[in-house]
Amino acid sequence: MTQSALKLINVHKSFGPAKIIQGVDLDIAKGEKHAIIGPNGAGKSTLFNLVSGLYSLSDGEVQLNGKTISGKRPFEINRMGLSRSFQVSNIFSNMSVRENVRCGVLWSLGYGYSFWRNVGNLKEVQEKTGHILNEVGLLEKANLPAALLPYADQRTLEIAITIAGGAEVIMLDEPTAGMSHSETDRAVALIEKASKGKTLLIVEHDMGVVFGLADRISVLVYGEIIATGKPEEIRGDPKVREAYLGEEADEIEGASA
Amino acid sequence: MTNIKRAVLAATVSVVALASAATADVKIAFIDPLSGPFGPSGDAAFTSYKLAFEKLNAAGGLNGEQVELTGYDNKISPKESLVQLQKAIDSGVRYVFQGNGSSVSAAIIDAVSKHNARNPGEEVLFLNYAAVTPAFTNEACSFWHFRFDAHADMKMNAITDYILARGDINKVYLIGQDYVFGEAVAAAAVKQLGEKNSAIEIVGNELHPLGKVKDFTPYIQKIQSSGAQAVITGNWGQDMVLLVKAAADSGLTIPFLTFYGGSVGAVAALGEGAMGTLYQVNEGITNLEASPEQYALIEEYKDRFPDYDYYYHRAFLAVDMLKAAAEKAGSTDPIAVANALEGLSINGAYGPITMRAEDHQAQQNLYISTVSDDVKYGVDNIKLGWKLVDGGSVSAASAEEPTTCKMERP
Amino acid sequence: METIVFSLLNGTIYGLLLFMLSSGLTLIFSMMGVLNFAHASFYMLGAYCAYTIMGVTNFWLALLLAPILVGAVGMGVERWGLRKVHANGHVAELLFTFGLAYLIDEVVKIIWGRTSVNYKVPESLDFTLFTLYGSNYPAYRIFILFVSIFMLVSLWYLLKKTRVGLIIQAALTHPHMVGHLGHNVPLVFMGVFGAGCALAGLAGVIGGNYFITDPAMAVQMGPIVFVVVVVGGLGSLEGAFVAAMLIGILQTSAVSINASFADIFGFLGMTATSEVGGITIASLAPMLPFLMLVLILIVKPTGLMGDREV
Amino acid sequence: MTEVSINPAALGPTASAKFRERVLPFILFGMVLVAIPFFGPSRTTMTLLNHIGINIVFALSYNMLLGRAGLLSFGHAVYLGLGGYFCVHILNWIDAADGGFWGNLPVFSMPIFGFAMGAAAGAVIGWPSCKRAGTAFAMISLGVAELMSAGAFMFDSLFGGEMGISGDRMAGPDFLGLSLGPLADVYWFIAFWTFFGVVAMFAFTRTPLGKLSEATRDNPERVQFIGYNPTRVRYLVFIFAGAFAGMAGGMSSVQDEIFTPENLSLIPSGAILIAAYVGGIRYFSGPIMGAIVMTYMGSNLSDYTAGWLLYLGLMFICVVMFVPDGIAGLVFGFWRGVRSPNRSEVFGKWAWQVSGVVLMIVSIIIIVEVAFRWSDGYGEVFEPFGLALSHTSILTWILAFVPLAAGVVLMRHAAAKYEEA
Repeated sequence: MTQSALKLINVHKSFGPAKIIQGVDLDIAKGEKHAIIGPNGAGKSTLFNLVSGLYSLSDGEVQLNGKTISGKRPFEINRMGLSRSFQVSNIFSNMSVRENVRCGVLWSLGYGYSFWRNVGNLKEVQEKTGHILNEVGLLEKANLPAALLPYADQRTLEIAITIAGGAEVIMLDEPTAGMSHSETDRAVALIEKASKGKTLLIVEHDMGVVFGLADRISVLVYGEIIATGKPEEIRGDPKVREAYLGEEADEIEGASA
Repeated sequence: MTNIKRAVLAATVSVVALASAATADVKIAFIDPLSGPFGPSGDAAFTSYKLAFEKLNAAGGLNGEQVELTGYDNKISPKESLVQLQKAIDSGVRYVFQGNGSSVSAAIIDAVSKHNARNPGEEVLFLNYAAVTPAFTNEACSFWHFRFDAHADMKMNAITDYILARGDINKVYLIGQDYVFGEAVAAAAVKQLGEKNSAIEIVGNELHPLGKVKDFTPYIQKIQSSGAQAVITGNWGQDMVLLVKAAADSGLTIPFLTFYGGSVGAVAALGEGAMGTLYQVNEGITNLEASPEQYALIEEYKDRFPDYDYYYHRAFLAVDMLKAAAEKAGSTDPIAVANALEGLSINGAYGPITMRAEDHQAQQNLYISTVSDDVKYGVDNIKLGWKLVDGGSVSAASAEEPTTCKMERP
Repeated sequence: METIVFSLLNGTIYGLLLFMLSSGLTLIFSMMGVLNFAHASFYMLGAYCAYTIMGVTNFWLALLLAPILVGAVGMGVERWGLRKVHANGHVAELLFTFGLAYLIDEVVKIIWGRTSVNYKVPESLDFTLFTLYGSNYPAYRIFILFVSIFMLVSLWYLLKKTRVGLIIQAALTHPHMVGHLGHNVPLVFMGVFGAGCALAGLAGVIGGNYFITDPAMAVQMGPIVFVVVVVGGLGSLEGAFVAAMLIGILQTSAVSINASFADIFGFLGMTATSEVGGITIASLAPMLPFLMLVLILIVKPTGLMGDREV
Repeated sequence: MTEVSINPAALGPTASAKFRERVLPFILFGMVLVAIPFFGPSRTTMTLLNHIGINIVFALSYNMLLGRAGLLSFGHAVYLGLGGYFCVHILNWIDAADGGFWGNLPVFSMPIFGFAMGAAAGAVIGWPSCKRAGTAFAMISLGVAELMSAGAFMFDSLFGGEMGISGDRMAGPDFLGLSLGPLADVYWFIAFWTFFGVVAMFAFTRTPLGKLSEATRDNPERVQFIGYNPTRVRYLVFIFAGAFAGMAGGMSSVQDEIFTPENLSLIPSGAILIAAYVGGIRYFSGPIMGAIVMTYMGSNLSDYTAGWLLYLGLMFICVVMFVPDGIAGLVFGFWRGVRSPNRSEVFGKWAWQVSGVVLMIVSIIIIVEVAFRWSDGYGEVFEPFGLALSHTSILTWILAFVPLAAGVVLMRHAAAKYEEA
């Protein structure tokens, strides 16, 4: 095994008496594309929030590139090289698309909280912003207000902001939720392109996306990981079939196609 | 049709009114709060000046020149006052009346001095009718400032003399608003009582926040447990009304010797409880013996402005003095009038008034009065009114205080 | 001893009045998220309406009618004002009530004049109930005590024992849930806003003649009411009650403390003639609530007993 | 794919657009400032202009919080006040000094000291306040304002009690030949610093921190995940807002030469909130327009009517309810309408709306003025254009309510007619 990029050790989270995450262990190698699936309410988003620092852990530890990040605040974790997207569009709605991405770029280029520079004159920033907009295909809409973008474009912008900082570990929370088939295809292509050479952790409901994208898959049910493995291993796992009753199980079956 | 007729008529009237206004030769500004929470205080005085100047114009004006009085609303802010002052000066005003709030007066004194120094030939006079911080006619005196009200030390002098004369008061409680004016009042009381009779004990000396106390009962309880036999206060406005109201509610019936018991609404709020407990000291009350002309004036005022009572006697005095000074100077030029005002003496309805030359502080009789139901004129539209107390008449000579003013004349 | 007894008694009454005012605001704030800047203006309206009604009929009718009238005005404001602004977010709502406070102040001045009105304690209640340590205790204060407690109990009963109360309680802690229960949310909002204003109006009816009825009464009471609501905690009537009593008693008793900073910090060499040393505890009384406000918001933003952050 | 059709580096506006949008307005603004004295304004106008200048800087600094960072403050005057107080003290030190640093300091530099003091105050007070946003922040600012203005009365040596502290702007050496005695000198002083402040605050919006402050306003949660601490962003913006408010205080210390504790209170804070909001907080130029209109109204409206506070309240409520983008929103909306392709339709709608609004305003003015005169009880009668409108005349009631009803009908008609469009 290569060195792990993200490592979860015995992670617990409870809200009052409700135990949402009950001892999750996960080891994601550098460059791996890892997907987390599981039925609704399994705690996938909670897990994301724990890793990215939005929630604090009740117990356990999270490591990024061998360094402990649990207990740190989201922006500190982000600066250490972990970036995430959100399930619902979480963009800066009153700013233009270009400004959205530009904000995502600033910290990584070392401009911090500076108030003595004109963003318009920062060549590096402009170039990187343009590059990312180009990569995600929003170049032509760069000067539109973000709030006026169509839904699929907002999701794309969400991903663009997430990758803008150049983080090595990228976490995407249901990036294709609510998209049509053709939009999903485009999004998957974008994700593949954007995560080239990076570590990717993705939560997704669309099994086609999951099985097409992931190197390994973990199945989260009731706050516990019941199986981790390569896509073909997961597909055949009886415990997974048990957890996914009915239709969705079939979906997993058929997702290899 | 009638409407059109009426419109034409009204238009004619307004043209005539404009024309008559255009004949005004002397412009006078009244700068005080005319709106907002302190609006009533300013408005009560403004109405007095309105009437006084109407009468002056009807009687031939200021040295033969007609006077136009304009009200400027300063929202009782020193800063806004300076804006309004600037506006007034620019429209040709050379005389400014103001009185509410010592902070405003201080700002105007300062601004007028600066203006007069920076713009020779366009001098402006400040006629202060109510701001009573002693400093204005002592260490901070100015040639451009004249005060027509007795200052805090003089009023306190009358009050302490009255306490001594009564003889039944040995323990006094001081309560006031926590700011420069309240502190000055308390200091004056301590000093004067100490000098005049060390047997009188000051059992409490309290300053409460300005305009913030809603229930004075705790203060009243402190006064009660101190065993005080009288309370001295410089409170004004709502702080005045609420203080005496709380006292009445708690059954505290000792005398309250005040500067501003005559504030609009105080007597009404207290009702009959005010009789024999609420005292004020000022330059004259409506129920003093006076000439028929004075009675007519009081009635005319009440008739014209039913919301208020004839309270600002000094407003009428100030206008009379201005008139006399202009005639004496034979001019309406501010410097000439200022020089004429120095040492000028006229006879007012309740006694003579003299403008002391060395500090520009008016010297006049002071009267201590209390509330009674046996009066000619009530206040606040009820039958209670102010009545002179026995031995409450203080002559100008005995009310006089020395000054430390070193006047710098131009 | 007597100082303590009087402070407690007066503090309790002041606290109860504060609670009556702030309970309405807590309801409004918790459910609708609107920090109603004009709440104290409704308190003022209550006092003025009572004054007018009392002039025509009597105090008891005023006690009944004035709050209803004020509540109706409140409902109108919600229906034709706040509801329109709602879409623009909480800041717009807050600013709307901010402007409304200006407006009510001015309208009151037009209708009732710029000076205080002579709104008196009714004669049937204007007597000395008992004498304590040589000081008379007016019956009207005890009357305030009783009205407040009656209101407190009724409110408690309404919230805990009736169906409407259960809905409101649910909405207090989970404002988004009401819609799912199948209730007409705008109607519930309008009702709550009206009821909150009516409570403020009631406080005005019995507070207006206890203190003074003038156009400045809203401005003076306004900030304190916020303090009570925020210190008490969002969504918590109990918290508002505790905070109101705390502030009532604290403010009243601080006045009776003669100590100055020099007395307290004298061991540090501070003298009474120095500027800081001369400050007395009594003169700090009106500042205490705001100090509490700032500290609470920084240290415990859920307030004393609330379960949500402001 | 359009991958290479656009050069990513040249995404921003073209040089000419930049000039048109970011440089030209300032050149015009500067030219107006320079041109004004050549029209020979009266002293009153000068004073008004000077106050407008101060309020422009103050309102813009306020909008750094409300419009740009989404922080609603009820205590922004605290920073103007502290900056101003500091400068008045310096004026007195200059006056008292015999050479040395203070003796050689031109009064012209006051706003720099105000800026520093405002920043310092912002740094101290902002530290606890900025830990919270939203309503909690608003309440903290309210509490701080109350504490400051009450506390100021306790420290006479610093704040001068209710009298405040005054200074003399003619103290110290002249600068650029300005003695600052005559109002015309003060005008140049104010114009210089207003221009400087406006440019500096516009420049601030273009910095990384300025952009981040907008991002934090829109979505503080997301800001955390692009590597920024929203609390830190707010805190830094708060310091700058305090600093520019302090600068306005420094300008005010020279214009008015006096500061009183009430300058710290809720009243001026509320006034600047209204000015910024009425102007339009979403536009950079909004607070400038708001400051101009509100300063003019606050100073002159009270000359025409006793009901100026009522009009102010009504206007504010109307802006909040119907024109949330403020005056700037109207101005830019008009500009867009003029340039839009279906101009005639837009104009048609406006014609309906404007006539409706005018009718309603006529009604409201009549109602308010008649009510005020009735309330005063002096028997004065409102006589617009020679029409005597007493509260007992039927004509009054007709004039008061018929236009109001007609206006409402017109507005509804406009809304219905152009809804589909």
